[in-house]
Amino acid sequence: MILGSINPAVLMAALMVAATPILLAAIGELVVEKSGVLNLGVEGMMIMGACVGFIIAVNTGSPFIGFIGAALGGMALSLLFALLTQALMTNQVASGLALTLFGLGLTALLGQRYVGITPPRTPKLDLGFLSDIPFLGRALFTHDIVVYLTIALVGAVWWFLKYSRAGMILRAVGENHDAAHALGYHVKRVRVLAIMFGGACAGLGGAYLSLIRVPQWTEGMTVGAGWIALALVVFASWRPWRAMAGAYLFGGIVVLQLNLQAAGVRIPVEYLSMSPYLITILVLVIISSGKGRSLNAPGSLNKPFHASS
Amino acid sequence: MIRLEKRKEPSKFWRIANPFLAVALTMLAGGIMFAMLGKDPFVAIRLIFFDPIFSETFASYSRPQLLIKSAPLILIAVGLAIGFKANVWNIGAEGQYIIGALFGAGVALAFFPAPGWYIFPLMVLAGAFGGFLWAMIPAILKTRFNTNEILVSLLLVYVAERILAAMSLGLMRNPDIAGFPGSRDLRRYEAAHNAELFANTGIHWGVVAALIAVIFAYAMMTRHMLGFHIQLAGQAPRAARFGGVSPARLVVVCLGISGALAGLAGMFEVSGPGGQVRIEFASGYGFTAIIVAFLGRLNPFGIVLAGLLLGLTYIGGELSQMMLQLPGAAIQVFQGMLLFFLLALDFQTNYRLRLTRGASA
Amino acid sequence: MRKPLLRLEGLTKAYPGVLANDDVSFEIGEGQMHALLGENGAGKSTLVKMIYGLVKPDKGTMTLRDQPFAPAQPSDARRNGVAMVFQHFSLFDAMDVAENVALGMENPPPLRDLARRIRDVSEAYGLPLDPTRLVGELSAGERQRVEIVRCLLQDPKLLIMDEPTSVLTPQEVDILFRTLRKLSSEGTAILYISHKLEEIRALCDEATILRGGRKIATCDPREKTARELAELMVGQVLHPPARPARPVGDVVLAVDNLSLKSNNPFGTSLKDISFTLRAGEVLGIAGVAGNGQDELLLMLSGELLSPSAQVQLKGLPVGHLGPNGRRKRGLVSAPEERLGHAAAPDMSLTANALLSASARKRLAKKGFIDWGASEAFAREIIARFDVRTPGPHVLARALSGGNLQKFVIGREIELDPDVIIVNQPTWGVDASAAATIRQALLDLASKGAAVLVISQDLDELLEVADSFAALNEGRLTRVRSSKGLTVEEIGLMMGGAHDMHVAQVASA
Amino acid sequence: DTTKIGFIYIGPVGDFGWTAGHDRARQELQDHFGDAVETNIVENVDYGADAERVMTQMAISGTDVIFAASFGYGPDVNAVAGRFPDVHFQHATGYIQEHDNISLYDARFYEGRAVLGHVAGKMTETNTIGYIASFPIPAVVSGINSAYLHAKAVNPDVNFRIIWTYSWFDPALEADAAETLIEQGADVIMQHTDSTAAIRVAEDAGVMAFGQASDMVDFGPTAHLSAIVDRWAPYYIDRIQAVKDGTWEAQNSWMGFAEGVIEMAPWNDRVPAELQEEADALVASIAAGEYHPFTGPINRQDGTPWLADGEVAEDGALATMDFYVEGITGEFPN
Ligand SMILES: Nc1ncnc2c1ncn2[C@@H]1O[C@H](COP(=O)(O)OP(=O)(O)OP(=O)(O)O)[C@@H](O)[C@H]1O
Ligand SMILES: Nc1ncnc2c1ncn2[C@@H]1O[C@H](COP(=O)(O)OP(=O)(O)OP(=O)(O)O)[C@@H](O)[C@H]1O
Ligand SMILES: [Mg+2]
Ligand SMILES: [Mg+2]
Repeated sequence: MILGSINPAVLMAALMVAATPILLAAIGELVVEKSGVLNLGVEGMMIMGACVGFIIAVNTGSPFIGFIGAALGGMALSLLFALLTQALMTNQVASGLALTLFGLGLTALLGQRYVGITPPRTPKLDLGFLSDIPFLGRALFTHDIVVYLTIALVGAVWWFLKYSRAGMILRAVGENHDAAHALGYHVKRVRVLAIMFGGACAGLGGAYLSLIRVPQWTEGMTVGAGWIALALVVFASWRPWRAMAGAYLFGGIVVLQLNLQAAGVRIPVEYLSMSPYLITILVLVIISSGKGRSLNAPGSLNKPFHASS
Repeated sequence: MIRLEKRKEPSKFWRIANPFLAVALTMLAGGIMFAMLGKDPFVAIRLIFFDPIFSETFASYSRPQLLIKSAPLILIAVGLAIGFKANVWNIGAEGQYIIGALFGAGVALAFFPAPGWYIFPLMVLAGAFGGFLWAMIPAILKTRFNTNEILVSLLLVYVAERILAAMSLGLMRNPDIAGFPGSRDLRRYEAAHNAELFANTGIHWGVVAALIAVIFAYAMMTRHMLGFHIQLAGQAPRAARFGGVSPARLVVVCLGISGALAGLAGMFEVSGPGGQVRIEFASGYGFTAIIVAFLGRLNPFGIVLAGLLLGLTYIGGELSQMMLQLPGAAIQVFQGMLLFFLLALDFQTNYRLRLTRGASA
Repeated sequence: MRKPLLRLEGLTKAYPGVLANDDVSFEIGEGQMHALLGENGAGKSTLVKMIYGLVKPDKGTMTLRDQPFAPAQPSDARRNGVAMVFQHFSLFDAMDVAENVALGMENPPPLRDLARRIRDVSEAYGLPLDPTRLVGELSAGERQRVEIVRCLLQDPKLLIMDEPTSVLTPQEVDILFRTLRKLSSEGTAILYISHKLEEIRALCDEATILRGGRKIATCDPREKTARELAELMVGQVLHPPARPARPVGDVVLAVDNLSLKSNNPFGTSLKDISFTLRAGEVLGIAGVAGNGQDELLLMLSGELLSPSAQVQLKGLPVGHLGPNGRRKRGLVSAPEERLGHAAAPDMSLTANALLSASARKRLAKKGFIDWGASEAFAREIIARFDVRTPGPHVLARALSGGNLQKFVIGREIELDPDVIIVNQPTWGVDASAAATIRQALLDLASKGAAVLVISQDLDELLEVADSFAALNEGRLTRVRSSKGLTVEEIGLMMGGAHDMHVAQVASA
Repeated sequence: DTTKIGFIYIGPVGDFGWTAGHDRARQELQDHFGDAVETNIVENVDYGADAERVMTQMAISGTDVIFAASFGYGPDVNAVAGRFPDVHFQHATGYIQEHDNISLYDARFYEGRAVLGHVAGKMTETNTIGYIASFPIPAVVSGINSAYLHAKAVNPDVNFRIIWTYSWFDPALEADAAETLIEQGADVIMQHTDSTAAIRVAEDAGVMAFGQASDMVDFGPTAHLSAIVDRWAPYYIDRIQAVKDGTWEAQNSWMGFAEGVIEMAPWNDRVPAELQEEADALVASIAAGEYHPFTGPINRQDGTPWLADGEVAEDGALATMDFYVEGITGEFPN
């Protein structure tokens, strides 16, 4: 039947692209949560990156500088969160939500004069013969550089957390901040740095939308990607490669349901369009119904830390 | 050097004074922003904070509107706050709000066009039940499979939104206006209409329900063992178990209460101010209510004030767009600032700023 | 006199409302074993935290090997050869032993080399450790070893130990002492904090005594009796609790062959626990922390459920009942952790009185709380047990440890139970408060209640218990009468199959 | 004297789609009348209580004409209009008219879609046309049908692949949808959603596309063949003039090429001159009323007859259309 018109290589290629913005944001949030902080403002930081990255890319003519600007933009917003939660000890959940509201408003204001402008083009990476390999070439080697850098970033974060001393300290701070403090580690400093990294990643994820995926600027253009990124972190039980698998799974379901629709498969569209969320919930249930500790949540996640000495 | 020092007991003074200080600081920072946008900051702030309540032109209309706008926020936030106190994080009130509305409207549409005094009460029950059911999904997954309730409740919002779209286009579509999405206008169906109880006061059943919920929540949290257990579970989960609280039951109770209240809010909205089931029916009340709950410090009466304050900035924001051509985004930024200041100043309740000599460890 | 290693001069540190250290000066010589004594809150931990760079003194100076010494942070101290084992473990459950060790070192070698060195050093000192295991899965004794090995790997010149023995069996203590003596002979000075005075007398050659943040005396502990040391600390004369003879009644609590999986992934599961408890009897259960004490208390209090017939209260099966169900039938308990388990830190004493008393004292009617009655009950506890606090409105966390413990135990005693189960009733509590609490438990027993005391403090158990058993890795030994029992014998019961025992034999 | 005019928008003026189209018209209106009018906007107004409140406050503050620019404001417009009989209400794409101070206006987008279908049918080489649709409402459904019928008329082998996004605006999803359609063989993309994402994807993939509501050529200079551009300005100016002249009356206007409310964006050079002429002729004949895009014989998807030979669809049927015509594969949503 018409299902034959769905090409798996293309599906793979499409899902890698669809997954990249949420994966970028998720890998940043993963590091933030590993340090023991829950920042629900991912959506706000993403839209900030999308907006700032776009503005800078348009004004400099360089998507590369745009991405740097996006990282800085996301980071700037995350610093606000850091100030509130780390210095002023505000509630992390509320501060994160406020960050999202604020980010959405601020970017709508900043980006007003950039609606309807085309950003400079980000070239696709020319991988030469690799992209000519049957199936794999189309599936894996036809993307822009950010897709590959994102995978590299996942690997780097994995290595950082598992093998580097700084990563070990970050995990220690997230696992038990009192003990880390007693050993002389600067809990807040580590957390602020992690929050900034998370902000930068979310910003990059947003910019991927506004500079490559879409590419244009319109207010509210992230439409919930930040929330999906948050879900991915738990989904991944705070493990980088699993976050990537989760992002690809989610991206895959989104792309697949579009393919099924386009192929005219007789499943009601309403149900197809809610399937990414339902399947994510289902996988969450399967993952978390395992043993308690396998969830791997950082021990001090979302707990305030105040050194009393 | 300045550092924070935890107070032995929270400061009562700052608890009261902070909101005022925060509003003042927001006026200052927002005023600067408005001035930068080329608008008169004094006029803008007057439009946002004073005109809806005091201006001759608008007040008589806006004051009741304030209740209409704030009632669902308060109703939802009261329920959420109960859960938050117990560390049960229902982030998906928006979804429960939608499903509550669908259940309520479903009852009405099933009876249409029959008259009957019992229809509206049935709708109320159905609305609460719908929200409750939708909240039971994360609750049961949490207690049975230890699945994170934040995520499940959140993801279910997207599912609910799609169910809402499907209902508006399909099952609940108004058969008299073929083709257009959206159900019958419940405001035109006497027996199902959540009308103003006293003309031009803004008071409809949703406002009454919010009031009752606030009082009930307050009584429960301060006078009843259940409220005591909820607070206990939030502050010291092990002590709660020692006190005989079953964590699983508490998850179900908290999600159930917040879901039912969110469902009620949806039902009162769809049968009153909202008027009909339609694709765009949900407009973020469930998310805004989270902020209202925290601004109200999870205290029912605090939530009333927070809900009214936020409602005021919405209505005032519209006025300032209309009268001063302020961009809608500027209002959003302004609201964001207000939240930040309220949260940031809150540290004074629990901490004391202290100047110390030299650096500290 | 030995060559001085560290000299403290006029160290002062104030916290809001407390002068934690007030003009403290003394000296530690190279290779010296120096004890720091004082009751709870005397300022011992604060003092050593200043040496370790965690807390900055308000006033005063330190000199290390004739050089001014002012560590801004622990890494400065570590670089200068100061190492510390903390009173509350500074370990990370979800990380493995090697990582935990690396986190406490200045320039750790790559993890693989470190793992080998951990094996080598830990075996050389008779403290065997597997570097790949998750710390959360270790027993308390093993966790202590991680802390010690972490210090040893840094070749410390000064090793600070803040109450290291409270979680060790006597045999483990022996091994620790041997390690410390060896270190001392190699020239490492040791600053040793403990409430166990006999230990101090066996180990240390000099002792500094603090009271209320001030130095009271420096003496040679071997020349004083434990009683004299204690009275120096407390500043008053102490009386051991009276223990009148009393008749023993019927069996009120019976546990039958109970096995229970811990609800905590890092906890200990109970295996085949059986015992009976009679009215008027005080049963002492000894054991090193982490051998199932918490689970035993949870299982008896009703926080963990079991097949109903396996726990019988006054002949009725209660295994399926939760805490309030058991309270109504006369069984009450006081868990070890005061703040957070027995009491909610951020709630008032009134609310904390309500916490466990609502069922037995009828403080709630149809679920509605009678706050007046609750407050009256809290006042009653405060008055009867001499809890030092401005009033029942005060938050639990604002009370000192000893006072909160008096409040918590007092609350349960006031419920007039038939059976009371307490875990570590005087842990971290100073001598006079401890005496009050023990006396109250004995008084309750003489009124006919059955009392079960779980404790790591053997002196305490010998003081109060009529009969005796020990917990080891979730198994309970046979119950035997405490008459004629010696500390050595108890130690062997506690040690059981503990591998420390094996290690001791191996290294001997 | 100054006429005070209020606009309420469902989206932000920066959406580059529906709301932007109305705001463009507002600016033209302002430019046309200069100081003689004062225009105010409130954006992002949800249906229901919010809309009712905003319109009421506009009315209270002395607004003479209110433009409510989304069909969902229907009940709210009628409620407010009843209370303020002196205020003139202009409701876009609405269908409820209970007071004589309400005018309804809408555009015959299906006329434009007919032209797009014609061009697409001729231009496609793969005979596959991708269609990104928002919600299955009559305006969207009639657009799909119209485009299909006219593509089919010139190219019997053509087939349509349709993706429903269930949102008006989700750039990333629209981009994914476009990509999917292209991968499934579509070489022409049409959209009835508001973002420009699909055009850009088409440009990158080297296929053709049509813009939506605005001329979107900047987003895909090669791909963009044309677009149906919404031009409400002539109507708005007309209506305000009527208010000023005192001749305003309640109407129900459904306007198309004839009234200039929709128009085609300039043709891309890659559309052959011949085809451009054909298309322009089609526009002209529709504008002149000589040709109606829904002229029988037309069957429903299931093969049952809908319009007999030569029969022309009635406006009522078009305004409530909820089925695919024969030949479209895929299931109709619901
Ligand atoms: N961070 C702090 N903030 C305020 N007060 C503190 C702090 N740390 C310690 N204190 C107070 O300083 C005093 C000394 O405390 P310290 O911990 O040094 O006592 P300690 O002798 O180690 O007692 P223990 O035997 O219970 O371990 C106590 O009154 C304590 O309450
Ligand atoms: N973090 C803190 N902030 C403010 N005050 C504190 C803090 N910790 C302790 N205190 C105060 O310091 C005093 C001493 O506390 P601590 O727990 O050290 O008592 P203590 O001297 O050890 O008493 P006890 O012998 O009964 O255990 C208490 O009155 C307590 O209110
Ligand atoms: Mg103490
Ligand atoms: Mg201490």
